[in-house]
Amino acid sequence: MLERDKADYQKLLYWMMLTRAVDDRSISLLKLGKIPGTIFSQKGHEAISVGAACALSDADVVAPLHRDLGAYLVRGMTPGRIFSQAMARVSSPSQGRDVNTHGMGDLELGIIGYVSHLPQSMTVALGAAFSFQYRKEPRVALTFTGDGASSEGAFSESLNLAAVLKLPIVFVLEDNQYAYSTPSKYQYAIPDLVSRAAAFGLPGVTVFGNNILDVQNVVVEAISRARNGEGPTLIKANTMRMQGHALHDSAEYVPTELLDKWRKQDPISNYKTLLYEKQLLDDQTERNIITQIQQEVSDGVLWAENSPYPDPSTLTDGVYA
Amino acid sequence: MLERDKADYQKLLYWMMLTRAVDDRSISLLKLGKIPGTIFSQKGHEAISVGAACALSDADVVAPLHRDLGAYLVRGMTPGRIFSQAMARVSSPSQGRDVNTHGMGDLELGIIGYVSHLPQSMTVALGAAFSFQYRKEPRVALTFTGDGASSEGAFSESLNLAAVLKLPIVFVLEDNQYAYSTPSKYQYAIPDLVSRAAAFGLPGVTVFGNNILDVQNVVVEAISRARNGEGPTLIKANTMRMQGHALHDSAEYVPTELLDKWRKQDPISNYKTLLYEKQLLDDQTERNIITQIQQEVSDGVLWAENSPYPDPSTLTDGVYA
Amino acid sequence: MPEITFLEAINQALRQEMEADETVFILGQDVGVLGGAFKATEGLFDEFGRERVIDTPMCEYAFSGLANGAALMGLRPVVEFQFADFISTGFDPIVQFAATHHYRQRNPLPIVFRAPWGGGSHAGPFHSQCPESWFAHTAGLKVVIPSNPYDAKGLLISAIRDPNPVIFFEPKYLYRSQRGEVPSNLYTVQLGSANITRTGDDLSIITYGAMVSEATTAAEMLSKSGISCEMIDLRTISPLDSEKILDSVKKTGKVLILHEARRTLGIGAEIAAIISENAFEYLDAPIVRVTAPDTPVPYSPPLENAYRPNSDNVAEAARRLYNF
Amino acid sequence: MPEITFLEAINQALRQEMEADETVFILGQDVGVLGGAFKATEGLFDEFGRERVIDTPMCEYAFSGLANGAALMGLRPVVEFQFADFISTGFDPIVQFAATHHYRQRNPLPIVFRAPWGGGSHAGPFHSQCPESWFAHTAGLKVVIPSNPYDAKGLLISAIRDPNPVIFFEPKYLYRSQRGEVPSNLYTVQLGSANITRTGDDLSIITYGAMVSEATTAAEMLSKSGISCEMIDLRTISPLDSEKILDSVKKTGKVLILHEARRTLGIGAEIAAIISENAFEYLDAPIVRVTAPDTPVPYSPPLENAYRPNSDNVAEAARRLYNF
Ligand SMILES: Cc1ncc(C[n+]2csc(CCOP(=O)(O)OP(=O)(O)O)c2C)c(N)n1
Ligand SMILES: Cc1ncc(C[n+]2csc(CCOP(=O)(O)OP(=O)(O)O)c2C)c(N)n1
Ligand SMILES: [Mg+2]
Ligand SMILES: [Mg+2]
Repeated sequence: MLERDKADYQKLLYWMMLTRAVDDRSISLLKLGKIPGTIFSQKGHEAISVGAACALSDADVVAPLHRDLGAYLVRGMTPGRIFSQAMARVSSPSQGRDVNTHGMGDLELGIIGYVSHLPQSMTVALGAAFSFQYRKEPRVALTFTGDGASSEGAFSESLNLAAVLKLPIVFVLEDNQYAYSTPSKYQYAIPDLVSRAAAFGLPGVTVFGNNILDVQNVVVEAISRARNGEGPTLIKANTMRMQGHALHDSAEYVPTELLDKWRKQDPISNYKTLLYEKQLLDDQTERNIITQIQQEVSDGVLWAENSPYPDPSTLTDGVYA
Repeated sequence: MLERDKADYQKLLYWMMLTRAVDDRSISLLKLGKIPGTIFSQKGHEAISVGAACALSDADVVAPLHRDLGAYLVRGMTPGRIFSQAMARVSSPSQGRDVNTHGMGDLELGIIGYVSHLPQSMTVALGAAFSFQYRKEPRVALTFTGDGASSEGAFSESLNLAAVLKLPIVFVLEDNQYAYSTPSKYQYAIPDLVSRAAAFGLPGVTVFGNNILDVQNVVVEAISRARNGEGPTLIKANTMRMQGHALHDSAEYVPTELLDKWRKQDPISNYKTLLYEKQLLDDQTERNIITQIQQEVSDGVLWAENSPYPDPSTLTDGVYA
Repeated sequence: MPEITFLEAINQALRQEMEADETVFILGQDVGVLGGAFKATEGLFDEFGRERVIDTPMCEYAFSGLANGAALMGLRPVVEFQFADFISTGFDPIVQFAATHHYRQRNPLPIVFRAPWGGGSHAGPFHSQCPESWFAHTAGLKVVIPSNPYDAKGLLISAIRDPNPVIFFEPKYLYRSQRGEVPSNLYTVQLGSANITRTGDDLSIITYGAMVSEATTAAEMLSKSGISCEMIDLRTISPLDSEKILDSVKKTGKVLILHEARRTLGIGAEIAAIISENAFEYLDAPIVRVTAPDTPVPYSPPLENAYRPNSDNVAEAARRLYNF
Repeated sequence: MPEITFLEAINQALRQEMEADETVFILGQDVGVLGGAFKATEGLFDEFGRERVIDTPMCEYAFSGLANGAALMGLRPVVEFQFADFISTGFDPIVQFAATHHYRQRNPLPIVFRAPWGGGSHAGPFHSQCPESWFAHTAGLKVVIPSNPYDAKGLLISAIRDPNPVIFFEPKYLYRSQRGEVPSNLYTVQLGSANITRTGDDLSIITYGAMVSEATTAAEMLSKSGISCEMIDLRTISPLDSEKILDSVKKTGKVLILHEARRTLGIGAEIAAIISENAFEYLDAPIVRVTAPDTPVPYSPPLENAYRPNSDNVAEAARRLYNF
């Protein structure tokens, strides 16, 4: 089991709060008309993306999805680069070519960018894991998927291929009960998606996705299995998407009672309470974290806003390597 | 449970023997150079395709695959039409346009032809089942798939969609231990494919695929569930492909001991022995069956050989309806 | 006649055909309660219920295949892909089964695969694609892309009634930005028939989809400089209305083809080939293609604006062509 | 130089590149113990073991995606589709990820997706396809189709070494029917460069793959009637070698394009468009396309023989063109 000191506990809080702050600021930027595209809501998912990413070692690789802002941050992508991606600037990871978290990869940070077609990241992560096995490197690939994407053929093919090749990979399924407007009962006909794991020959673990300590614990364990050559794991993290699918979606199809219930389970405020209870956090430290985050976010926005748009003359550059 | 009289028992034997006779004659025709393409070996699969097809009612629909020659015959496709398809004649179900069992559909017989891309027939059969449900007709769709095709995304998507929509459909998975040259252990990492059913929310049943009575029994049961609105079933029928993948494949990758073991389990000769034991068959009846089959096969070959090739001037006809 | 948006025209076609023919049903992701990502199916769930407006799981392969089977049994499925970009996930059932079935088996296969299509809204490489060439190259499919509300409704009704699989792409850029007069009753616009939206003598502009309005703007600008353009709105991309194309070329002798899709093997390539095979002697100048370049669709506005042809590009190219 | 078959040339390229570069590995269905459905990978499993020659489960989507990830991490996957027809099942990872990755993310993505391709062996609609247009229309992919053993080996080696995803189609009709001299060492044939296999003055025949030998036969027949053909074997379909194409057209003024793929939006369409845009003034006659018709590939020999162009069709069309 993972040992954590006070700083570790606080770091997890810091990353989740940073994730939310970047998300909140992105929403404001969108409303101010500074983001030409849209952005995906992150609220409810912070403990999963941060907890899982914090379980990785530097040499490992992650392929995050559209609810995994936290994973980008933990791996070292700065808020400035994230804002500049949304704001379509040339300084962004895709040089303004890809939208929001899509194509927000940076191999130097061990981040593989995704394409929209869900859950194609699973297959790409398979390949990263394969390359580690091929070269006999003790590295692991981790990727995410959603409850909805579990109905796609690519999901099943990926579990199967990972199990057959015994690849060092961890799949984190973020079960937020909806795929856009489609609730689980119209997506699948089983009580619990985690049973898919056994049907393809890999262990399946369920975790409460709003508890970052639990998330990190199970991911650490799965990673150590993978690193020891014991193959892939599917982790299902239960949560609830607390806003619309993307920012344009008012999500009237979600019953208010459901949201009310989950609002009490906020991954950040609950964790903060826990830290106070266990005396792992005090007012001053919290204020420091908040100040630091505010600074980072403002610096990031400034940096992004000062970054130029791509030059139209570069339009056709780089189609081929 | 299904009640059978003597004639029923004999009919099953007849269909299996006819299947083998058509297969054997096709092999000769191929060797004689009378078939421009190739054909898929059927040996070992007769009890599955015949047993399953005999469980259907006339109004039901079947989407057979490349090992399901028996199902075509049971549904009323004549040996002549089957030979003429292999021999690329205009009198064939595809008018000479499709090869061997591919595209050998005939909706009047309730047969949907397949395309090569495995296991796409599962998705097409979903649609037939959907139409029955839509129109509230008490009809059922049945289709086949292979152990290898179970790794394709289309397999999982189909099980899931069938379960979610609770469609009146039966999937028969013919587990013949190989997908072309690839044995099960490189195809999947679980002890038994039937467990996939539960992972998508439908019942899974295993049956010994070389025992036609068992096959028919489980399929009858699954069909009656489907007809009663209780949804889909996955049936896994265990068998062994007794020849190469197709006729050009010498299948040296299959251990001889495995074949020797399964040779003792021949679905036809074992069934025949059983009928003799239970006095449901006598020498004279068997001779009559053989004679009848020989006649049908010879007539069929003759009919096919006398049928013209398609006229090249028709090449572009019928691209659109 | 009432003025409605492009989106309302689509919605009306679906509703009225479903009322008129109970074999018509809709399936796709979020088409039910949500009414689709763009609200094209809004209200249909309430009117026709879950039996006829089906929110599928995420499985483009299986639900496209389901449509194949349902059509074989006499239903008329209308499949929605959430974006045209996701049609590649359901590619196999369309290009392998649907496209080839009638040729091999002679059963009609009436299906519409529809999707919001094209760029201009800064939605990035995976929500802006124009994949019509993949399907136009695949024998056995019809491909339709309307340019205005009237055609959208009439063509969609024709597509639903057609006995063949039809790929029906809707320029989402026009969904709410374009209004037009649309009869409130059921009517059809014939598939396979291009529309001469403007007659002229100096050159022919051949285009479709959202580019029709760019071309119209350009033609108006050009007419002020005394350049008279004939304009062809293809409406059906496959099969192409070669007759109208060739007639126009024979009249004007100069051709400009305009599309939002990538250049290489875009529809313009086939049109250029047809013309240079069949109207060679009538050509007075090189055939000009104004298209997007051979890149993915970039997100950033300055890039996407440079990527996507506009009326200025058209006017400029047309002037050069006129002066050739 | 030793004479070997087309198939042996492929096999040699794979073996020698795997010996030279340990990041190269092979994956696909039945590529291991069986050595592939056509034996292109024969012996490689014995030499390199299961680590580098991987029999995958049946999952074109996942194994193509795996190749994407492995290439990102610096390996050089060579993916085999059992037939080119099955590349549509792995379509998404190729056209959405592989094709766009460098444009969006600037990492090299060295992958070869190879497959036995084309017709002529009465294998029916699903084992005879020529799907190159789907990929040539998709920006970011290279598409290569060799016509002879020498090029096959040299182009495959170049494809493996290229930092981009390459679709590599092998005319299976030639696998055993065509022999040629092939150096036993490692050598490359440059991607993107067409081959003028015959110089001539009267007309240009532009083709690729198995049709090159039909064109050669035709050119020989024609030369006996005093018609001198220039012949271009494209070798790389995307990006096209426009320069060599245009140079030849400028010389001869008459163009015949020949391919085994369907007509509409086949590669011939793009070539015709490029020529009619860029060498219009040099053309002395309509551009002629000799291609398969817009149908699935039929099985029956009389149909398939009518479907697939041959030297007689070429010669006849060339004569008409010559006499224009
Ligand atoms: C193949 C494919 N089809 C459709 C979409 C459009 N789409 C984007 S996100 C989404 C819902 C995803 O649901 P889920 O996997 O549960 O993830 P969540 O958004 O809930 O985190 C859909 C349908 C897509 N991205 N990919
Ligand atoms: C999508 C797809 N990929 C590859 C093939 C080529 N192929 C034809 S049959 C076959 C093996 C099928 O194995 P299985 O499903 O076990 O059925 P079996 O042939 O053993 O009855 C393969 C790989 C195919 N038909 N479809
Ligand atoms: Mg979800
Ligand atoms: Mg098998």
